Amino acid sequence: MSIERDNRLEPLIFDYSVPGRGAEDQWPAPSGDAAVADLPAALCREQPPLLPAVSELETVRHFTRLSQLNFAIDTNFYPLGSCTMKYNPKACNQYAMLPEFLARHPLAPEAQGQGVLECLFELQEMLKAVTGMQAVSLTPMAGAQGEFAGVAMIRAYHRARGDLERNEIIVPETAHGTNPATATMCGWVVREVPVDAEGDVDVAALAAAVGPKTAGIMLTNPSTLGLFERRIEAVARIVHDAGGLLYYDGANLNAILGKVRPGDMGFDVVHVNLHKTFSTPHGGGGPGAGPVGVAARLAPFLPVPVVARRDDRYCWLTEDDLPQSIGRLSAFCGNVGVLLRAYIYMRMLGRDGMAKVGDYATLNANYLLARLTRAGFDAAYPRRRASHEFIITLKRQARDLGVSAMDVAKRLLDHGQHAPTTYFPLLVPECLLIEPTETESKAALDTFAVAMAQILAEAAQEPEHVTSAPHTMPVRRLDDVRAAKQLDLTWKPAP
Amino acid sequence: MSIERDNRLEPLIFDYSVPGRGAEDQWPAPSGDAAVADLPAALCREQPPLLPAVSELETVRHFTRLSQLNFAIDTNFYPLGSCTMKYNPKACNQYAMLPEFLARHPLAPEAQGQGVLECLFELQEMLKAVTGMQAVSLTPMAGAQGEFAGVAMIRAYHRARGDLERNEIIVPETAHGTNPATATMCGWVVREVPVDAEGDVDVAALAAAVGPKTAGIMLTNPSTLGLFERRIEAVARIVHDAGGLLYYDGANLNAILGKVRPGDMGFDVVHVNLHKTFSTPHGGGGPGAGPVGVAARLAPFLPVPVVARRDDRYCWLTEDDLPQSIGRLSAFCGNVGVLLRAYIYMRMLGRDGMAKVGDYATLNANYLLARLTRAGFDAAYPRRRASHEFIITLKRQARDLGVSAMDVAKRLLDHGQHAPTTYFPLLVPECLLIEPTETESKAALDTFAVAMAQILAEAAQEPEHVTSAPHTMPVRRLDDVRAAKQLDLTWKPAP
Amino acid sequence: MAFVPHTRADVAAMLESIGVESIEALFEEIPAALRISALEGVPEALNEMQLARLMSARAQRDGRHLCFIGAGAYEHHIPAAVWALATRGEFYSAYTPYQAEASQGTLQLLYEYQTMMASLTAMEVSNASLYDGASALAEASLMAVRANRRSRSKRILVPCSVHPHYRRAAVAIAGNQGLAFEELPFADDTGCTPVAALQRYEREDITALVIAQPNVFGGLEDVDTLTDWAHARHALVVAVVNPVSLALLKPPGHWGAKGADIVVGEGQPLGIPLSSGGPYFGFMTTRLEHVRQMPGRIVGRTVDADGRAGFTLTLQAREQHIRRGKATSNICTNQGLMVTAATIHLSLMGAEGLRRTAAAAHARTRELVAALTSLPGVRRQFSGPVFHEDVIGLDVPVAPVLQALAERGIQGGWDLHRHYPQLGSALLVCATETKTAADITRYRDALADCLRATRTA
Amino acid sequence: MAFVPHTRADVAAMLESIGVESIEALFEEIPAALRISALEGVPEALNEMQLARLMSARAQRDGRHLCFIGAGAYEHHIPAAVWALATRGEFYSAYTPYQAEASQGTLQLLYEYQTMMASLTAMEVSNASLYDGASALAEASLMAVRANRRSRSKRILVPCSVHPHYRRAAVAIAGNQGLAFEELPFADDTGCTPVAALQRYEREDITALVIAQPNVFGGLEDVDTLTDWAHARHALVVAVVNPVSLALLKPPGHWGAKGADIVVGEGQPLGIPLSSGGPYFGFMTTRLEHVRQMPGRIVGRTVDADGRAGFTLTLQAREQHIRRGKATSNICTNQGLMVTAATIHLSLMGAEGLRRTAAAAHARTRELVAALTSLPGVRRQFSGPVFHEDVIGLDVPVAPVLQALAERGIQGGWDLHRHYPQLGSALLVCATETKTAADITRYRDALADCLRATRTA
Ligand SMILES: Cc1ncc(COP(=O)(O)O)c(C=O)c1O
Ligand SMILES: Cc1ncc(COP(=O)(O)O)c(C=O)c1O
Repeated sequence: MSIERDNRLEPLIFDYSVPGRGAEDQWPAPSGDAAVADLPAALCREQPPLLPAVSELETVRHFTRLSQLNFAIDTNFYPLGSCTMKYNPKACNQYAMLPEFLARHPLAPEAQGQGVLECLFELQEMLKAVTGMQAVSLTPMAGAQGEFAGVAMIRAYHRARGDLERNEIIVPETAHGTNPATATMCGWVVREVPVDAEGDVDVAALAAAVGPKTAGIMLTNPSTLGLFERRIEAVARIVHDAGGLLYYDGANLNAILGKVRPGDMGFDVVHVNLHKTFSTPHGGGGPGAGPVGVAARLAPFLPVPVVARRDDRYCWLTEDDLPQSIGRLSAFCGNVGVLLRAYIYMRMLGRDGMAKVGDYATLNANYLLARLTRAGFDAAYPRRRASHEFIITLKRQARDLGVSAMDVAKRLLDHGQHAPTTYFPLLVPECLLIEPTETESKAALDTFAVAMAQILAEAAQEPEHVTSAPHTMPVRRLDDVRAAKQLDLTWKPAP
Repeated sequence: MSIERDNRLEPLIFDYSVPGRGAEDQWPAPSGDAAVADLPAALCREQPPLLPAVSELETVRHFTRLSQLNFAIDTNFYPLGSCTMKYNPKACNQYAMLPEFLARHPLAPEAQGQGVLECLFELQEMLKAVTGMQAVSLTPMAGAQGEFAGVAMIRAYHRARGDLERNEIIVPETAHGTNPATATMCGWVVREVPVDAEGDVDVAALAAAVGPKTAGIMLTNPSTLGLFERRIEAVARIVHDAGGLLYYDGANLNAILGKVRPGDMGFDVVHVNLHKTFSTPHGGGGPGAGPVGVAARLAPFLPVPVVARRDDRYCWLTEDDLPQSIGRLSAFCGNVGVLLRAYIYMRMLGRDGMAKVGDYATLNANYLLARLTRAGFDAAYPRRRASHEFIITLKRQARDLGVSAMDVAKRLLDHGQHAPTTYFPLLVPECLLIEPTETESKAALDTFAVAMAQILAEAAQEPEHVTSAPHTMPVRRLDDVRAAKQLDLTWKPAP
Repeated sequence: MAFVPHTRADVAAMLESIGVESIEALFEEIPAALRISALEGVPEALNEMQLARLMSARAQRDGRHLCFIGAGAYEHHIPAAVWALATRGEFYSAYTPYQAEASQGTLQLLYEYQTMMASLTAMEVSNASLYDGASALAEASLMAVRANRRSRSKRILVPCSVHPHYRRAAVAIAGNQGLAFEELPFADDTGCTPVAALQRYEREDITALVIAQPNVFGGLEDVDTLTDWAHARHALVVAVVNPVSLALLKPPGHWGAKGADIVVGEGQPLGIPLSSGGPYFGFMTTRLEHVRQMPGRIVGRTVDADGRAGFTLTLQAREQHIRRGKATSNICTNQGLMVTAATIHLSLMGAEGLRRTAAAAHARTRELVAALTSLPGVRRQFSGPVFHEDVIGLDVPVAPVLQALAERGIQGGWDLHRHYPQLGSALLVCATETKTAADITRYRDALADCLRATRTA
Repeated sequence: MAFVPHTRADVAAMLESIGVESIEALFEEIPAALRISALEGVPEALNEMQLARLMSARAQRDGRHLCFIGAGAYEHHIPAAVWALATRGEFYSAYTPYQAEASQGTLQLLYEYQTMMASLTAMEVSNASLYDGASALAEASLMAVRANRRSRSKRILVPCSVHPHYRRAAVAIAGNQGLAFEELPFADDTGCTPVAALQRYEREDITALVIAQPNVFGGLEDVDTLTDWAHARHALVVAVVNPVSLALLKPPGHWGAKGADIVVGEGQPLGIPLSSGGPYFGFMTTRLEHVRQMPGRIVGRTVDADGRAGFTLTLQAREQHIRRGKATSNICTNQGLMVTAATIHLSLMGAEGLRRTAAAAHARTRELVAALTSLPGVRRQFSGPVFHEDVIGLDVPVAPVLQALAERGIQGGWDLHRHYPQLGSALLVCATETKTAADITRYRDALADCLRATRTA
């Protein structure tokens, strides 16, 4: 097995580096020392940076080989809960990367960007339709920044009304980590409310928590438990009655696309994760885009710039046009290339396709849940319908067999299945949050269910084989503790 | 190991197929039966073809996974002799695939193709410069078709002069299989001449072979033995004196690029393998391009079309302009997209880069030969300089250790090295024809040499491990005999 | 430059290991008189940035136009996934899968391709590609001579309704081996090959009959009758077909009582961009009994040492690298990457997508023809059904009209005058599924304009 | 549509397995009153063919122009290899490498990236990206507040010569946590921050000083003096730098006696297309002592169960998914794919390529400025050295001139009027290595033309 692993592992790019080598075809001709002689010596660099000196072939080969060490949607089923790992259509990438789009400078004249602005304007309109909101800004660069824009608008709203007391944001205990982190970032005090045994927000606790200090609540629905918050109307009433606003974390919009809209549920502000619901690439960690939609009363506070149409011309509105705006969240106008990808995807889905997304994401989740429960796994909320995702808990297996959720996750890799999200939400012990998405076939779900069943059998018969998994990846299980203790964050040349 | 292999293997695309499924976004809207009602029923298809019914994600995943089962230049050292597996620059692909180039119809007006025609014209000019010939046609679609064009022009030339006796083409016994095959295809009788112990053509035998029936000779220089034909001037003289013409098989041009030109060696007609010397992709078996260059006396016979410039306008010359042409070898004008890639590559190399190709291809081959001989391998022609490639023979190892050239080739795969060409040229027993190309680094050659040395050691100690190799590929050694005996050439659905 | 990774130190170490002083010394065996010092005719190098700008400028000069030309190369929708996958380095930069164990990706793909093409044409076996449709016809003719043991004449009947470029390529490639291509006329009214044209060959030794469906005019030949006629006389039938049309039209394997014997065609419509004419690929399928006469590579499924299924090149004894002068063809490098793209394309299309494409192209062409012939002085040249091309007769010369259309951004079709002067002013037009009603109207209006201008000029 | 692979039979089997009658039944928990029936505001679906045509038309409408705008986003040569590799499905369609063993490709790449960025900035550690340069400045400010234990003021000094968009983003993002951004004026003659401007803060509690090098005017600040001033007062130094400039300019780690403490900037110049403003990426490096205050993901090298080296996300206790409300930032999804591209880009450039790029951009900008200021009424606004941007003063309003240039296909620069009205008619211009002498001449001639036209109008 050693030669096998050796062949799959790839040295560092620095290991290929030899002084004097380089991909010269990529470099401009040397300018000569005279060209930079006007730069004061005191402001100049003395030692060149430690960048690899490698040929173009070495670069191509290195990164091609590295890429092959990844699981990805394009290679494996990837049911990472809360992340909506659906198919990323190749068309979205190809047509967002047309040469004219790529070459356009963000500060180029609007007259020389009517094509891209028209796409963005129509994207804003579609997002309004999809969320049931009245106005949209596309600038937030990921979900967390969308959240930030949302709670910052809530702040600006209260401030604008002279309501300066409110300093608390309520967050259910199941919330994604970005929600409390965002609230803090925005200067709010975070107040957690519990969920009940069935996974719904504890309405009584919520009623007790709200008051004159309540700025608003951050909620995702379906929640991170994969459950539709059934008492959403009551929640909205309680918060609104207390003078607070409702913020919708759109990370789970995929579940309800075309079925129910945050605006209709009573939310005042929404962000949408385009890299989830609208299938822009996850890119090994991004880029995303987190446009925000708002009810009319929050529209003056939208982050700038926003695209407007004036007499068939499209233009950007800035701080000058929206003086109450919470301001700019990026140097230019957010992740335009990501927005174009989402635009393309949404145009290809169209009205009917959107409804299909919600339908089949939900069907797939409930089917896989049914199969897994039948195979002997415990649903965290067995009496509830799954939304687009669901949780199983391995508490019983951990206790009886000594096999943890992490062990099962690692062993899944050996079966060619990317692991679900592990240990989130924190509320459920030994949990796996499983989100198949609508683009996976029944056969793919069946294969996953079979792998899970096999692992369960193995856990009973040969638990060490599970607890020491993975066995077939390029590396075996990695030592995270050592990683954090003996920090090795950059390569250093041998002295 | 079984789960490991299972994960890497990929089912057939048909295994994913389920009636009713499909990548609908790729289809036009249905036209309805009325749209085709005018087609006579007797001319219509009754049963739909057996094409997979799969989703776009399944398609993407399937072919992505399949691709990962290949060794390629982008992933591994690939010293396949005679094939010049050098780096294929990404720029060549990107700029040959600009949307305007891809969308242009071959029969579109020349006025709407001046950009592409200018590239092709300049490519013709550069090929003339590189080969030392007087005129070039770009249409042949691979080396073998270039050969065909070459010998067909020789035929047309003799015929045009009323010289109808000549019906023999001379070919050295070391020639690539396409040479005799081409000669036959062109209606010639093939006459083989031997090479001497040092690998040069046996001049005496050649002198004896030529005569009034001699139409010409097909030669590559350096030869397929990786040796420069030292007596090329004598060879040319003998053939010319006998009234024959010399055809140059350009598959090995990489070795001498910028050093010596076929035209100067006395050749009358040349083909160039753009997919070898000029780095257009090998594509898992093609497409290639095999432009032909000729001395002035053969120019009237060039295959059409040919690009010409007339008053700063570029146009195609056809049969009407070149009435003595051997004709058309393709429906349109050959593999234009491949020609564009070669054009880009040649412009990026430029005059000096071309000379570097010959230099470093030769340096790499001689260095690797030196390392391998030192490691205990036998050069087939130990007293000769290698050109861009060289042969080692494992005759001794086969006899002493029972390990064949094929075994070594297969074991190399386990080391992450693509095997050299095996058992060609037929003349040398148990041979490996090794062509590193100029784009590989010394480190890559060293790694290969180390792997070879290890295999040699292993062959002595543990020969079964070599003879049963490969062990780490997705499949183990395949049964070729069964493949040819129990023909299974298409998948059939279970009855 | 030259993508050479060597450093000075590398070179020094390598020369020392070889035992020479300089790289120059490695060329000592080349006669000094032959050596050149520089390649004068080659310009100085451009770096990639300069190159990118040059190529972008040239591409923009060529521009994008509304194209109604067909004649053997067709504008179809190509899914973005096709080339995103086909240009992956593992496909793009691999070569012929000589080392099967390290090339299962390409090999399995080819096996899938063979299956698809065999089924599309209703034949039993397929090769892994030839260069293009025209050269494939030449190869099929040579193959027919080898396969038809009952014929010695090497006479191949080829209707004039077969694409003239195909006929010329067949002669150029196969003519030198003594094959005689004899032309059959087409009927004035239909543009198709009348069975009557065959009467004079009734009692002759004919090796093969070529049948193009659709023919170069877009028209549909009476394939059953022609096939049966040939078989009755022990001639083989070589079918030349458009692969997209086969989603609608009877596949050659079902022509007549026994089906065609060898099927070839241009693979371009299956996901390959127009690209000024190539690279495309030729496909070829046949019956199992003829497989050993087939040119080109073939992939077979077999088992490995553990008994697992795997794929490998097979029947290589037909090929030049084994059989040399006696091989079925000289072809070596084929059009692998194009076949990779086509296999992906066919997977995305499936039978239903391909059928919709064919039907839409058929419908669009009929709409186009109806729109154009609604203009005065414009008529259909032939009667009878067509697939997705048709011949339009004008009452003025075609060339100036085409040029006027081009100036309006419309590429109006292929002028048939050069190859079929007997048709007068005839224009071959094509509309695939890529054309909209608005495109067709735009063409019609522009044509009306140009005709008016030409007539008054 | 919707890329859903389900057949009717699949759906039936799945519903049966779940034990419900219809998909609709799966939504029974949603209050009926909230349900909608259709998304009126969303248009009907386009298939990919229609979509392709729509997008191509829009792209062509935007066209291609000769661009001399910089101001935070720069046109550089991007090797074809960069995006050919970065868009490989294994990079493009993977997510944050939560399962390290199945994500070694992304993880190792990020480790290589961290190494490159740390070295480029001469700092010890790097994160794996933030959203963009502007938001990175906001994050750096927040980080400085956490990291500077000796300061309680949360006051951050920011020169007005820092890009106005960056300053606004910093306020918008970090302002709500009580950070006070106080602006430092720039010198009229140089456009740089004079040390004199700092005098009034001599005895104040300042948390951090921001220094942009080059500044928004392209000018070079006296980074050593400013850095030492800050450190002498226990303020941290937050550097905002252009990564390409660092091939020529002193890296922040070497500013003054001790070096900057936190370095951020816009990664776009490292292989990321302009794309109307994004996606780009923000980079951040710092000293090891501050690593636990750093926001964003970090990759570490460790060993596996066999003792082999491998890579994994580390120090996750800083992050929101562990620390929630106490995390160093709310960032989760970052700009991974952009960093993938940048890492490939930096590998191809190496130190020498990056230096040549920087030097060429510097030289081209000087040539441009020389050419433009050779025209009457055109002058340099500031004295002093610049990197690859400069401010041009005109004697007529900038906006109509820019518009006239645009009509000639030239994007002439960024009008500074809105953010710096005190400068009068000032235009920020930039020429990178992508511009040729001919381009510069074309700009100069067009400007001469436009100025003439404006003056006579
Ligand atoms: C429920 C939930 N909320 C918020 C986020 C944050 O989104 P992003 O990662 O785009 O910042 C995520 C995803 O990671 C999420 O799953
Ligand atoms: C020496 C030699 N001649 C001719 C050829 C034929 O070229 P092609 O494969 O392009 O037809 C080859 C390569 O395969 C070759 O190596």
